[in-house]
Amino acid sequence: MLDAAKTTDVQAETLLEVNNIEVIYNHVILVLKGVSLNVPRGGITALLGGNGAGKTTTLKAISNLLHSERGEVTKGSIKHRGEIVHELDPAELVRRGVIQVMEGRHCFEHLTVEENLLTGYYTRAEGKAAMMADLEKVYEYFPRLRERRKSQAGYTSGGEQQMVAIGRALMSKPETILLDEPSMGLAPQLVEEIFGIVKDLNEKEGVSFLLAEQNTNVALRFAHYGYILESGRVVMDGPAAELRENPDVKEFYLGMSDEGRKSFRDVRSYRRRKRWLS
Amino acid sequence: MLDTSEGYTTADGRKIGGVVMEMKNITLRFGGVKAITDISFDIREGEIRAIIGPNGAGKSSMLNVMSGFYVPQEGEVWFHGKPRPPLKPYEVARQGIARTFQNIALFEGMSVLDNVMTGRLTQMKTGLLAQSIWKGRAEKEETENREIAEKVIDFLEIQAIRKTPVSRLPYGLKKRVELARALAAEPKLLLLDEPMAGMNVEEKEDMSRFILDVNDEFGTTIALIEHDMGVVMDLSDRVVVMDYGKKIGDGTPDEVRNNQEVIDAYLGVEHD
Amino acid sequence: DLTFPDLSYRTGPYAAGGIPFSDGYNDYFTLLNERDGGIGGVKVKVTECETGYNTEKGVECYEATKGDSPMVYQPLSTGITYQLIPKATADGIPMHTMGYGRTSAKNGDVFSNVFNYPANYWDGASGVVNYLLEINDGNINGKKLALLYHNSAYGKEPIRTLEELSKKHGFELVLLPVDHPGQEQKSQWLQIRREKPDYVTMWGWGVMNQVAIQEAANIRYPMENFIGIWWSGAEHDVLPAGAAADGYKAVTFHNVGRDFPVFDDIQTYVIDAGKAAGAGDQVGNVLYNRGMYAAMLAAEAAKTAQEIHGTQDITPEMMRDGMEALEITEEKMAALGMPNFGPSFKVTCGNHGGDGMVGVNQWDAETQTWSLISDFKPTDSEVIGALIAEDSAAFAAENNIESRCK
Amino acid sequence: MSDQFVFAMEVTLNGLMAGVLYALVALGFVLIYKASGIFNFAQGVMALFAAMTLVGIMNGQVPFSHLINATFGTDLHDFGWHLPALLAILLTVGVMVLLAWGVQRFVFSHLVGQEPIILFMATIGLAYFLEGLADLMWGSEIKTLNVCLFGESGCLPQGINETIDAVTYEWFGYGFFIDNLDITATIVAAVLVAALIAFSQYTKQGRALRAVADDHQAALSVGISLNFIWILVWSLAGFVALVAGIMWGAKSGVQFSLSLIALKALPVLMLGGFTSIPGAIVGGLIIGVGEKLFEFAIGAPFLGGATENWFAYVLALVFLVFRPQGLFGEKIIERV
Amino acid sequence: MFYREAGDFHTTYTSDSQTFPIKFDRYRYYVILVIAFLVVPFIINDYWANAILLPFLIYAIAAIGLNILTGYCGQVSLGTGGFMAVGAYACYKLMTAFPDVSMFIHVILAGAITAVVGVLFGLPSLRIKGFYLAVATLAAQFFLLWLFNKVPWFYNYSASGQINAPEREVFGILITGASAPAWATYLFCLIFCFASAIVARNLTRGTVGRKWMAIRDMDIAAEIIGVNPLRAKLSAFAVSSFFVGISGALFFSIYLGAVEVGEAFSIQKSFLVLFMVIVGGLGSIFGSFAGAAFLVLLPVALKVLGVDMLGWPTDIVAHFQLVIVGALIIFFLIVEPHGLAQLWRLAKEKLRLWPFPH
Ligand SMILES: Nc1ncnc2c1ncn2[C@@H]1O[C@H](COP(=O)(O)OP(=O)(O)OP(=O)(O)O)[C@@H](O)[C@H]1O
Ligand SMILES: Nc1ncnc2c1ncn2[C@@H]1O[C@H](COP(=O)(O)OP(=O)(O)OP(=O)(O)O)[C@@H](O)[C@H]1O
Ligand SMILES: [Mg+2]
Ligand SMILES: [Mg+2]
Repeated sequence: MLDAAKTTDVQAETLLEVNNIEVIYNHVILVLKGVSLNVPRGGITALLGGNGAGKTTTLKAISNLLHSERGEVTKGSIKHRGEIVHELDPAELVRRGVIQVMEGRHCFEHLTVEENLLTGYYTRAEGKAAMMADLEKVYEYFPRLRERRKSQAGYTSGGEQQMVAIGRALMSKPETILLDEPSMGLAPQLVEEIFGIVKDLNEKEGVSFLLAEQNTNVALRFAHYGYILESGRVVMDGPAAELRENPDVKEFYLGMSDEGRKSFRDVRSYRRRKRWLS
Repeated sequence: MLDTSEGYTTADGRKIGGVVMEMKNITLRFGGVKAITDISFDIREGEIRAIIGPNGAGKSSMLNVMSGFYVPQEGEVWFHGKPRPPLKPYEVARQGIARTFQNIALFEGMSVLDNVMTGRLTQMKTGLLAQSIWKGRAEKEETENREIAEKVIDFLEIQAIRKTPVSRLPYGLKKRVELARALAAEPKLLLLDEPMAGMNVEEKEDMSRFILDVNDEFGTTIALIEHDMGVVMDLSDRVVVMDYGKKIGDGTPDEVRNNQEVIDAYLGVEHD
Repeated sequence: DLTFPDLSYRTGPYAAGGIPFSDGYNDYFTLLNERDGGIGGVKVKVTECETGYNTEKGVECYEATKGDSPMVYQPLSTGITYQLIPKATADGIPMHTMGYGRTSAKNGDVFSNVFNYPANYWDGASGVVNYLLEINDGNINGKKLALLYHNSAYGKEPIRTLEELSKKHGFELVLLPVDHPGQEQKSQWLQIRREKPDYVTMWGWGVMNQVAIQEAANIRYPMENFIGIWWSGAEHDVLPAGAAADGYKAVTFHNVGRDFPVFDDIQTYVIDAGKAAGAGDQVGNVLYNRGMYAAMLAAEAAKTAQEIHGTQDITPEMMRDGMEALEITEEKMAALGMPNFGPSFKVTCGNHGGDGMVGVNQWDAETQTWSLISDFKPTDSEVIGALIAEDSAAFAAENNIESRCK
Repeated sequence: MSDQFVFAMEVTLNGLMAGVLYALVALGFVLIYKASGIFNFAQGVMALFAAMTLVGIMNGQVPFSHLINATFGTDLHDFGWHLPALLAILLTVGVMVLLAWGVQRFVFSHLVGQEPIILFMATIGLAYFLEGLADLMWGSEIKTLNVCLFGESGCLPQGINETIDAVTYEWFGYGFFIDNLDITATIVAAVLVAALIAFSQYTKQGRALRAVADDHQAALSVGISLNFIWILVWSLAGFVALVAGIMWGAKSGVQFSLSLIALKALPVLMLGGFTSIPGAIVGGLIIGVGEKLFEFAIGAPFLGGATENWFAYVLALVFLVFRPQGLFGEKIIERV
Repeated sequence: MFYREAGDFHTTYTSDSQTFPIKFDRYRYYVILVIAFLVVPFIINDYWANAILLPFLIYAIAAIGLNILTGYCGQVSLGTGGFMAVGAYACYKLMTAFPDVSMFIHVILAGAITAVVGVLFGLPSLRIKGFYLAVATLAAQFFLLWLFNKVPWFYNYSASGQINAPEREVFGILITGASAPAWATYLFCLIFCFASAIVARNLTRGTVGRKWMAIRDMDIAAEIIGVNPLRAKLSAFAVSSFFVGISGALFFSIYLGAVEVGEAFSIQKSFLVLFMVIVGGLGSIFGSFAGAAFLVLLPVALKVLGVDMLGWPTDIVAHFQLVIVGALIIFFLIVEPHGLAQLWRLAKEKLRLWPFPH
């Protein structure tokens, strides 16, 4: 396990800065009601929260993918290295080193696994050799993909598609990765593996991560800093280690009571959910 | 090893009955890819049967075989003690098998209520003419089935979003609506493909509660694919483990948990 | 004012034909207004309405204009004509369908409000055969005539007549339908190559004309043996094929070129005065002349009506009477500055279609002009008359129309 | 050899030629569909627009002259120059690129991620718009198109090919008819197809193109600029439209009906598959030969003729029943 | 707060699933009905009937029909023109064969015959999907047109190949032919239009409608939860063709009175009705009306504005008409891709919140 305190002590440069943004879908549905967060260079920042809390929306707001969902940022600002970016073309952001791995995989169905990975190289122009080398690297991370490289991505299993999506993002040699629910649908071993890769990239190559996760358990184990989102607002934030010890987080997000881990069999009764704010 | 030939009693004292569905030597290939190799296992009345295994092991494919969407090249599916002839998926559905999907397959253009009502389709019988007039038979049937759908909606606590188009729902709620749609069919056998993917612990707890309650109150037999070992171990009565299309383990959660092959292929070291 | 609606089509697939016709129609009335102060001293108002050759828009135009006491409708489309025949009749407004529309409307006994003088489709078909007889010294027995036609009601019009005539004169008839729009006619022209007909006649419209003439040139079919109906014989039909179209022929019921005094007047009073309906570049073109001719016939009918009823402000009903009493003579045409521009004829209660005089035009690619190579000659009234009687009788029976001419 | 057989051979050859002409139109559809999943209803109108622009530029017509004259009472018609064809073609390509940019900027950049039917609808709007615009700009009369690339002698040849006529007469005692224009079209089509295949298979833009077709959002997320890709393919499609417009317009003159050639391309697309460039060619050939032979053998003698229009569609339908994605189309992925 | 739905509570499922669950909507709807049935017939004239209201009502029926197939069941069809032709010719044959039978029956039978033809051409839909199916339905379009043009039996061997609607009555009132009074033709079409809308609404809110929508949204999943895709698709083809057939019959017998198949029911007609459905909103009955109104009224309105009010030359106006209609279609799509109906829904949602932004 990581020592979270180490990175939070040092005042690292802020890569992404989200200032009090408000997001509206379809001109009527207000989803984010003032979310602020920072992604420091070299850090793994986790964005936690229940269903519909607005994690995906936050990530999409950052990577400028909201437009195609008929959503827009109506208030606040998003800065990358101090520059306002929310008017940019999403492709431009990728060129600047920020890439998103979308929730639900979004592979190019008709392209083969390998072609899918190669599309990740689109923004780079370092020649074929570098491309092959990076491809090789991805295959090392995900040997399963090497086996399936020639099959159409549409026919691979859910987990394989998740690997493709992450591998594809790695091909662009990003500086910051926005990772939306990487663990969803993955076998436990693979979850560990993927988080291992995240940690590896973070430590060895200095890639920064903003990580939206439901799997709070794992996320807090690997992240340095965490934000907890509830219905479009940040309700709590702090170094991951502190959050892990917070009793509310423990109860609602880690599924632990005072006696340790609860069994899923024992939750047959109704219970009121405690809200921090809102 | 638990002897299941005559039915058995679970750890929490539920009585498990005879075999509902039995997979006999199923082999499924897609071109060169062998998704399932010679797998056999059974599902018994009233039990919660989990299927686990690494990604791409063939779990979803197995579920698709059960629900008639894939036709295996070899092997037979026995249902209620008889070999099931190759049926169209909708015919399988009419025999009382309902399911949810790994990649949510809701009808995005419809409201939650309509989606749940589609679960009742197999039970609704009025013809085109009666429906075009509406008053009378069609309306009565609609109302009756609506009541059942509403019950399911209440049961899954999604009343508040009844009229919302599903395309606007967050992932977790969609999963719940999918479960509602499957339950509305009042199935004898319920197949769930990763019902708790993308949920946090609290929501998983909710989901677990629903699954247990369904099993408990309606005696529905459930087959379940899930990657969260906590859930699987807590909920299921028996577990099938698949790897690379082969069965590598089958038994109670405890048996499976301690099976070395399973640990190597799937579980890895435990953390909590 | 006397209102003459102009259901034109300056857009859509047939715009190339609609524009010159409408220009001619408008310009002639403008000329009357500018030079003569209108018809019998009453100014003429032309209300143009765009139909795009589309029946529904035609109906809309009709309904929109029928309230301002329109003198006569020229629907300019066979489809719209069929639409309007019962409507206009019920509303007491006359219609003039010159060289198109419902052929049997010639029988004024049944079609009280529809006029199709001076010639109709069946005259056209007969005119083609007459011309063949003329150049073959009266004998076309054993010759082969191919009819290349737009596969629609319009294109099928001449078939009955030609079949009758082929029985009568002993020539063989080959039918070659072309589907709308007619961009692709390889099959038909390969068939013509195989069948080697002595003559090809064409009932085409729109792009079909241009393609047919080009294809004829491509297979080197002798152009002088290729004869179109008057809707397949305008400048824009032959121009795309360039020099290869030289010698192509088309039947006609009016004269061509701008060698008539009336055009000098149009030039001075209309075009030079900046009052032309279009760009002013169509004067003398086949369809421009046809439009102008139609306007002239309408104006003359209006004058006749004014005489009959002794009032200058005539109603549509009076106009109808004027049309039914219309008489066009050599002298009248000459006085109008259009000597020998069209045949002379006389409309009667029983005959709304004139005498069906048809001439033949030929295209000279060098000078880019059409010229009349065979004068207006009568058509086979025996064959046509029988067909008209048959068809109009059926219509009368269907609609309970009683004979009104004594 | 029997006459019928020789005739059938001639019909087949001409069917192949007609097929190439259909394929030229179909190619434009394929390009856009492949790159964006958009079924571009406006392709036919684009051919019309391109051809009209070419003629207008060649003849030095003043654009919008009719409108200007009507509003300001001026009397403008043309600039009084005649541009060489090659220059005019280059300028027209420029106009088509501009159009592509406009289409992207004002239409499709606002519709990223929408369902195919919505995008289809937008192209319908575009078709209306372009048709009106073309008429406003250049007028709706028929215009004669005569492209002479290399001086007077290098004009697009039309009419029967004498060599083939003579040679086949030697062999069969019946000279075959092959149109020179069709031969030119075949050569042009072959070059075009080879170039397009090379582009989509061997370049990274080609891969990006296919990625975009699958999932707009995901393509954006990996840094593929939809703007760029779409302007690129719409420009390419505009160019293909221009080529088709020239070939078809040479025969019939440039006029409104040119936009209807799209209808001849649809069965070709269906049969070849919406996403395949080779499919467009093969589909075109099959449709061309099929409909001509049917008309020759059955349609004309037994059914009264003019069967080609529906037969092309029925033929394509029959193929589709066996291969629902067309001969070369990408397999429709059906999974749950 | 202009638009309110609060205060409307439903105590039964029946009342909740009625056509207009919100009281405000219901009243507005009654007002429109009263005007349409009781006011308009007294003030209608020939121009309004023949140039605007008849085409609007008839196209609305066709659009409802196509909307069922395309909007609800997701099967894009470009054969509407052909199916309208079937309705028209069936009606013509019936009218001439049984002159004494009421037009109501003829029109309904024409619809039924079209439904059968529709099912026949719907068969390939089991295997062919999406735009491929759309293009495949063109086969129906072209084949049917060819057939009606080629076989003289269909047009009773008339010399011109046109079909003309003879004068026919309903309850002693003339409703076809030139002398039929405007109010009668209008009411006749209105009744059909109203009934079509009601039937379509009933079908789409019930089981059949949900089956169609399930097939549209995800056909595989639909099949797995128990929808028989063949039956669902064919029933959509049947119902859709039924309405389209009725509209074709009315189009011919009441509105135009004379029809030539290649012109009146050409492929342009198929496109026009499809445009109506998409512009109006796929999967919305209201959208069918909105789309029909949009595409019937807009050109007329633009013409009146350009020619009659501004006095521009007709051709320039016609060209501008194309430009403007095209631009408007694109504009609406950008504002709201799901058609006028969705635009209306969103407007209501906003009004409900007004004056508060969210
Ligand atoms: N395209 C959209 N149109 C309208 N509402 C939307 C849209 N996308 C998301 N929403 C709404 O925004 C809210 C936040 O959704 P979001 O997807 O950001 O949540 P999330 O935190 O990522 O949830 P999950 O963990 O389930 O993925 C949800 O209530 C959802 O209904
Ligand atoms: N229709 C198909 N065509 C080709 N290959 C397929 C098809 N369906 C599944 N496969 C392949 O079969 C294998 C098993 O897939 P399946 O979806 O059953 O895995 P899974 O166990 O559900 O995995 P996961 O946990 O990742 O969902 C995979 O390698 C997949 O690529
Ligand atoms: Mg999310
Ligand atoms: Mg799976």
